[in-house]
Amino acid sequence: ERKNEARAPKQQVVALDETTVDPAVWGKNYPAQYESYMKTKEMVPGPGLFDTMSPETRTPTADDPRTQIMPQRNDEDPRITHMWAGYAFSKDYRHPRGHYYMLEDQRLTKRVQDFKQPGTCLNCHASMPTIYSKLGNGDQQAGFDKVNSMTYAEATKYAEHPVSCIDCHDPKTMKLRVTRPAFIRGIKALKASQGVTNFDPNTDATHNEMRTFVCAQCHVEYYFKGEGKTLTFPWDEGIDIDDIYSYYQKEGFTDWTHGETGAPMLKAQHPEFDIWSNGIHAENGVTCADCHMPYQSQGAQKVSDHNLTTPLKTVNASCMTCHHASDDEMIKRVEKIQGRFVHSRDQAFDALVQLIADIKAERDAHGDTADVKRAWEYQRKASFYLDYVYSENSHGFHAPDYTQRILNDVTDACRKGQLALKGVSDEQMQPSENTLADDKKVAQTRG
Amino acid sequence: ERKNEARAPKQQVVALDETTVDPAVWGKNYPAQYESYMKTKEMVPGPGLFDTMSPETRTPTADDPRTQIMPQRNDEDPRITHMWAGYAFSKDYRHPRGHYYMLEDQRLTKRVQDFKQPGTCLNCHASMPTIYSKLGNGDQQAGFDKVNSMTYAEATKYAEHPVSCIDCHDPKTMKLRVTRPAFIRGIKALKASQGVTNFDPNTDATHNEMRTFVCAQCHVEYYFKGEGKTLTFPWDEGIDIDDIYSYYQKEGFTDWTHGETGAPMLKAQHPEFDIWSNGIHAENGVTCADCHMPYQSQGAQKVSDHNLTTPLKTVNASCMTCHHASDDEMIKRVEKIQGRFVHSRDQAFDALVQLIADIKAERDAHGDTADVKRAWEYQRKASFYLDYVYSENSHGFHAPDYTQRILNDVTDACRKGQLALKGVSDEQMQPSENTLADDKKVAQTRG
Amino acid sequence: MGARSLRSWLTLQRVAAAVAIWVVGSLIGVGVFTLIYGKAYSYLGSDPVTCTNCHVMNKQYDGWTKGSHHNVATCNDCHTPHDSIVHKYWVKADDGVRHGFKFATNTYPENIQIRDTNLKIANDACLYCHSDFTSSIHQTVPEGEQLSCVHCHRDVGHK
Ligand code: HEC
Ligand code: HEC
Ligand code: HEC
Ligand code: HEC
Ligand code: HEC
Ligand code: HEC
Ligand code: HEC
Ligand code: HEC
Ligand code: HEC
Ligand code: HEC
Ligand code: HEC
Ligand code: HEC
Ligand code: HEC
Ligand code: HEC
Ligand SMILES: [Ca+2]
Ligand SMILES: [Ca+2]
Repeated sequence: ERKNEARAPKQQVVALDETTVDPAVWGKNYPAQYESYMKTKEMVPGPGLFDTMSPETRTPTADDPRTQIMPQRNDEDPRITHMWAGYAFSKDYRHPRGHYYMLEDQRLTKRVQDFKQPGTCLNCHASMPTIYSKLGNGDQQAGFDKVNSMTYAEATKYAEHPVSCIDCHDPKTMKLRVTRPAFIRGIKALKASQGVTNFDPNTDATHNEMRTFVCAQCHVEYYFKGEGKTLTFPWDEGIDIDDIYSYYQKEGFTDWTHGETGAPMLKAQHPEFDIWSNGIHAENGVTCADCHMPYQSQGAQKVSDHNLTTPLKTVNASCMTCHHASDDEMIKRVEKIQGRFVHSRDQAFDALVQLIADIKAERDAHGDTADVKRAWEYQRKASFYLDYVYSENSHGFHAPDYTQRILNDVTDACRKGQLALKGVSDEQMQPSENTLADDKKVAQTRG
Repeated sequence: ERKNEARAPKQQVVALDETTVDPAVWGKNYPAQYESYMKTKEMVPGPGLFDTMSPETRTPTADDPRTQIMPQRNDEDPRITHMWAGYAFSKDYRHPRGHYYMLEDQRLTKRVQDFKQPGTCLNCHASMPTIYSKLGNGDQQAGFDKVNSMTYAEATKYAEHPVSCIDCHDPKTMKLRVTRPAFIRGIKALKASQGVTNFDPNTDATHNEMRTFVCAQCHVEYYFKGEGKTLTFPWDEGIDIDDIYSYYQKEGFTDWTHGETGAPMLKAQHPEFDIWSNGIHAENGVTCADCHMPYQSQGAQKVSDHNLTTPLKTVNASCMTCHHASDDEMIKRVEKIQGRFVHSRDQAFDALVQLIADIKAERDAHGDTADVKRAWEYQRKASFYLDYVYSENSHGFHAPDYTQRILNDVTDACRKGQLALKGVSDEQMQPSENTLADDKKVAQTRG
Repeated sequence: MGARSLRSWLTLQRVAAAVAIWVVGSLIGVGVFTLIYGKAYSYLGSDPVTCTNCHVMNKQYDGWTKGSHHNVATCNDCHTPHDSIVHKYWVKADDGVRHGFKFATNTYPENIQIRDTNLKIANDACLYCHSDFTSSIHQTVPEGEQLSCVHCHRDVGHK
């Protein structure tokens, strides 16, 4: 019957299995998907006012053969050097170029060249299933542990390709799958915090969830846990930023010691999934693939666009099946959200930089006084919260009011830190009775 | 048969003209609308977590015959008494009860009983067209000026009804119309700031715009301009809060002098239209009437529900024309937005109260020093911005991320004011180069 | 229906109507009443106009006449199963009696919302006509699950 034809297998030109890591081989069976997948090489700027795709040409050198590279964000915005003082990110941090470059960009960043990094980094920058297999003798989890415990220099030798077909698709059935142990553990913990126990995404997720989960293997906030440097997603208490911060506090985790103030710091990285989870699109089941991999007609077939980039290049296909507006109007709406984000982000960022300057001045004058230590706490929280929305790459679009709410926490914490240094006590800055009462109601609206 | 009723013309039982102010008379022709209009008397609580309809019973007294009344917001949240210290609002401020009570509640509030108010107040609390006619000898504008120049006690004698059919409908054609000179002037100025000159809502507005404009006659931020106490909407530079604040600064307007700090203050009132204008629903042409006056089938007829209240009592009719979710799910979405709003609002509010306490302490100790005067500027701005979203009655729903952005401005200004008192100079708290550069981009996304 | 919506649903008018119908129904039989007064028999036909025997279907009918499928699919092409004649008439009867009863008793919401079972039927219908075009995108979907066409193409039938 016709309904079932839908799943009739494509004719297979080559046989694919768990050892087929080269996307070009998969491309023989799926030329349209392969072709668009290869387009992540092209670095085409998008139309948005806050678009970040602006590659610069450079003369290749012996240790860095790249002829094009994205501008240094530390030059673009020197506030970064203060926020991340003493940490590798303050030396080299750029906008992403595209999936095609993920392995090359990682190998060549100063964060790897000038600093010792663990193999853990590789998990999100290369095609991993075959590496896990090899290193774990067929056991993915064992391979994962092995990668994490190696040095980056060692581990990267095993890598041949950036994220490839095999990372997201089962080679036999083409079904979506997740292949990263860190995600499998993380999502299980997150679902448990929501009352769903023993969740295994590869068997229990809906197909629609998988259209987000394949991306959520990498586009998430993470840290390296313990001696084993195990890649870990901090979702055990939930996926509101307060839950995540509380998790780190209980874990007693610290990424680095701040270079200008001495505070024990946390770094946040690209929490696209985390923030999307708190937005209205997630609430409506709108997935990453819906916007970033819109269907395109290719002759008599529909195919998912595997050129992962800003959806503003494809607004019509990405947005207009659900929204009704002109392309320009749709882009304007995104820009308006992003403009508000940039306004609040800058306000919060200036406050953070001023807090850092104040702590530094106080330390230089009087050493690590009790007030400096109190200010550290404000800095640690403010910096993590700001970083969380700064390192998220949608400029606030994925969850506009949630992102703004986080920025309010940042501004408040920075300024309180400054006041603490002026001798204002924590009691004088405490939340009022009304706030404490409202907090209980607000808690009911979360999750 | 029922199907045909839908198109049947209305039969006119009584003739209506510009003198028919009694809604009961209009109700003879339009019983369904009248019936729902009268329901604003009922004070039914809505289902939302942040619903404010909680009338209390009271024993009527000689000068106040009300048997039911909404709780005092000053008791609910004592922070109000600091925010508005020295102003009538700090003596009596309640949640709205409903249109049925607008005239009675105004006459009986302590803000009128214990303070001298101008006739201007009446413009939004009574059916006005016949009053304007009478006082202006047929000239609405002249009548309006007259009302403004009277005392409230005088003016209110002319009032017979709360807002009535004639305020929004042309009695001959039933077409929507606006009847308030303040709105007609205000919207003309606003449109001019957007490049549309000589706009007259009664002839140039689309029908869809009118579905918002009838409400925007009253649900807006206003002030009493000049000696004539002319009711004025501050929209000449635009309807972003920064435009409005800039307007007041140029105007040099001040509502009152703060009782605890001596700062020159501005009061903001119910800017529902103003904030809605900055939200995604406005961008999509979704009007006040769409949500607050949903169509209700009466047999085969569609009738606009004239029971103006929270749309959460009618989620299916109010929202599901456009959205697809269960009633409960839809209410949860609203609550989530409101929860985030309450969180940031409380954070900002606590900061404001602490700023006020600091200024007061400083003054008590040293008088109106230069730092106190600098702190006043922060207080004036922060208080107006907070009031603007606090006095707006949707708890952030009408424009979630815009409202949050305003709150970031509040938190920043309060804390800066506190720092100023500690001797931190304005230069040390200035926006960075990056912020100034970004501001230019952000400006492009506005309006 | 949650407790919240139940509260707003239970207006005096509706309760009165429901009670009245219950009385009438117990005398002459709800089924027959519904079928005749509510014109539920309309469900058995296939002409879209018969659906508008109930004015509550007008909005969808209007949408359909403006929609992209006006010339290629009638109501029943999307709202009744294509797999077997028995299933088809079972669904028609089920919907017919249910909707007829609700129509007659005025107990349907202002904005009608399709039930999950009927949404599934509509989605099957999409695939009935378009499975060739969508076979490629379907290969990644696990057995027993279906891509929800309506997730993106909500408007095809009615706008
Ligand atoms: C294996 C890890 C991994 C997975 C899985 C992954 N990404 Fe990425 N993604 C990256 C890395 C690493 C980069 C940065 C590459 C660079 O610029 O060097 C990136 C960059 C991007 C960019 C920025 C490109 C640009 O034009 O600026 C987008 C958009 C993106 N990914 C979307 C997605 C989406 C959507 C999915 C899921 C369908 C996904 N990614 C899955 C790791 C991953
Ligand atoms: C959990 C997944 C994950 C891990 C682990 C990870 N990355 Fe990435 N990385 C990404 C994603 C996603 C992007 C693209 C988004 C972005 O640029 O923010 C990215 C972007 C990058 C980029 C390009 C943009 C930039 O920052 O200059 C570099 C370089 C990079 N990562 C290096 C590293 C290094 C070094 C490590 C280990 C210390 C690492 N990554 C660990 C996911 C990961
Ligand atoms: C409703 C549509 C939508 C959904 C769903 C969505 N995104 Fe986005 N995403 C956008 C838009 C719009 C931007 C902003 C693009 C711009 O500024 O040019 C963006 C930006 C990004 C960027 C930065 C791209 C760049 O230009 O550097 C990344 C990475 C990204 N999204 C990943 C994801 C991931 C991962 C998910 C799922 C967890 C996701 N997105 C879900 C619409 C969406
Ligand atoms: C980062 C994750 C990711 C990678 C890498 C990836 N895909 Fe996909 N692919 C997807 C998603 C998501 C879909 C949509 C699947 C769905 O909804 O069922 C998809 C769909 C497909 C489909 C089904 C038809 C279609 O276009 O929707 C084919 C075939 C396919 N991919 C082939 C490939 C090939 C070949 C490669 C490598 C060149 C590849 N994919 C790499 C995520 C990925
Ligand atoms: C599969 C459906 C779908 C797709 C695709 C989609 N959206 Fe949405 N979008 C929604 C839904 C659902 C909402 C929530 C409001 C509603 O119920 O209509 C929404 C809300 C919005 C809002 C208002 C909420 C907010 O956060 O301010 C904006 C703006 C928006 N979308 C932009 C976009 C853009 C830009 C794209 C494409 C890059 C896009 N959407 C793609 C379904 C979608
Ligand atoms: C003539 C002025 C005026 C006009 C026009 C007006 N309102 Fe009001 N509205 C008021 C006043 C005054 C109150 C407070 C009455 C009270 O509680 O005493 C109020 C209260 C309300 C409330 C709160 C009721 C509750 O249940 O809490 C809502 C909702 C409302 N109005 C919506 C609207 C909408 C929608 C429109 C346009 C269709 C509109 N109003 C037009 C003056 C007006
Ligand atoms: C521009 C229109 C407008 C003007 C002028 C106006 N009001 Fe109102 N008033 C409203 C609206 C709208 C509401 C309902 C919304 C709310 O309560 O915030 C309201 C609510 C009220 C309420 C009930 C809630 C409360 O605040 O306790 C009182 C009392 C009141 N106004 C008194 C006055 C007085 C006194 C004046 C003059 C000093 C005045 N109003 C001027 C529009 C106006
Ligand atoms: C605060 C403004 C306001 C007041 C007061 C008001 N109406 Fe309306 N009325 C509206 C709006 C808005 C509509 C929707 C009109 C449209 O979209 O064409 C409407 C529609 C109507 C319609 C057209 C049919 C319908 O239901 O949509 C009638 C008849 C009507 N009103 C009668 C009355 C009567 C009688 C009164 C007094 C008892 C009254 N109105 C008071 C704003 C108001
Ligand atoms: C998209 C739907 C929508 C639109 C459009 C809309 N509102 Fe609202 N409004 C709401 C919701 C939802 C609430 C919150 C109700 C609650 O918390 O119970 C609300 C709350 C209010 C309140 C407070 C009601 C109360 O319970 O005290 C007033 C007054 C109001 N709106 C007036 C307006 C005016 C005037 C406009 C047009 C300028 C407007 N609204 C446009 C949905 C809407
Ligand atoms: C006449 C159409 C219409 C009505 C009625 C309507 N909405 Fe919307 N709503 C929209 C549109 C359009 C968007 C923007 C996203 C999009 O394009 O779908 C939106 C967006 C939203 C969003 C996401 C944006 C945000 O601000 O976070 C929420 C939540 C929402 N609506 C709730 C409601 C509620 C609650 C009601 C009823 C009280 C309602 N809407 C009534 C059309 C409508
Ligand atoms: C007897 C009057 C009547 C006729 C004739 C009628 N409908 Fe309906 N229909 C209704 C009512 C009443 C509802 C709302 C039921 C509810 O909300 O529970 C409804 C709801 C629906 C729904 C959505 C609700 C669900 O159960 O999924 C669909 C789909 C539908 N009708 C299709 C049709 C089609 C197709 C026809 C013609 C073959 C038709 N209707 C003829 C009265 C009718
Ligand atoms: C091309 C397919 C198609 C045709 C033809 C079609 N419908 Fe639908 N119908 C749908 C889909 C899909 C939905 C679900 C829409 C949604 O969820 O928003 C739906 C929903 C409905 C609903 C429920 C209202 C809702 O928004 O959930 C009714 C009633 C209905 N249809 C009646 C009809 C009638 C009557 C006709 C013929 C005049 C018709 N349909 C023709 C696809 C179709
Ligand atoms: C009775 C057969 C039939 C059914 C059932 C049907 N379609 Fe179609 N559909 C067609 C035909 C024929 C066309 C005409 C265009 C073509 O294929 O060239 C079409 C066109 C389309 C188009 C392109 C036009 C547009 O609106 O953008 C889309 C999308 C579509 N169908 C989706 C659907 C969806 C989704 C459903 C189920 C809700 C559905 N169809 C049900 C036969 C059908
Ligand atoms: C995630 C969103 C999404 C889903 C789910 C989806 N589609 Fe589409 N569909 C699209 C987009 C986007 C296009 C336009 C592609 C293009 O031509 O660029 C499209 C195009 C089509 C067309 C061709 C329109 C034309 O141009 O003639 C048909 C037919 C169609 N889809 C049917 C379906 C059916 C049947 C399903 C369910 C199996 C489905 N779609 C599921 C997004 C979606
Ligand atoms: Ca981290
Ligand atoms: Ca004011």
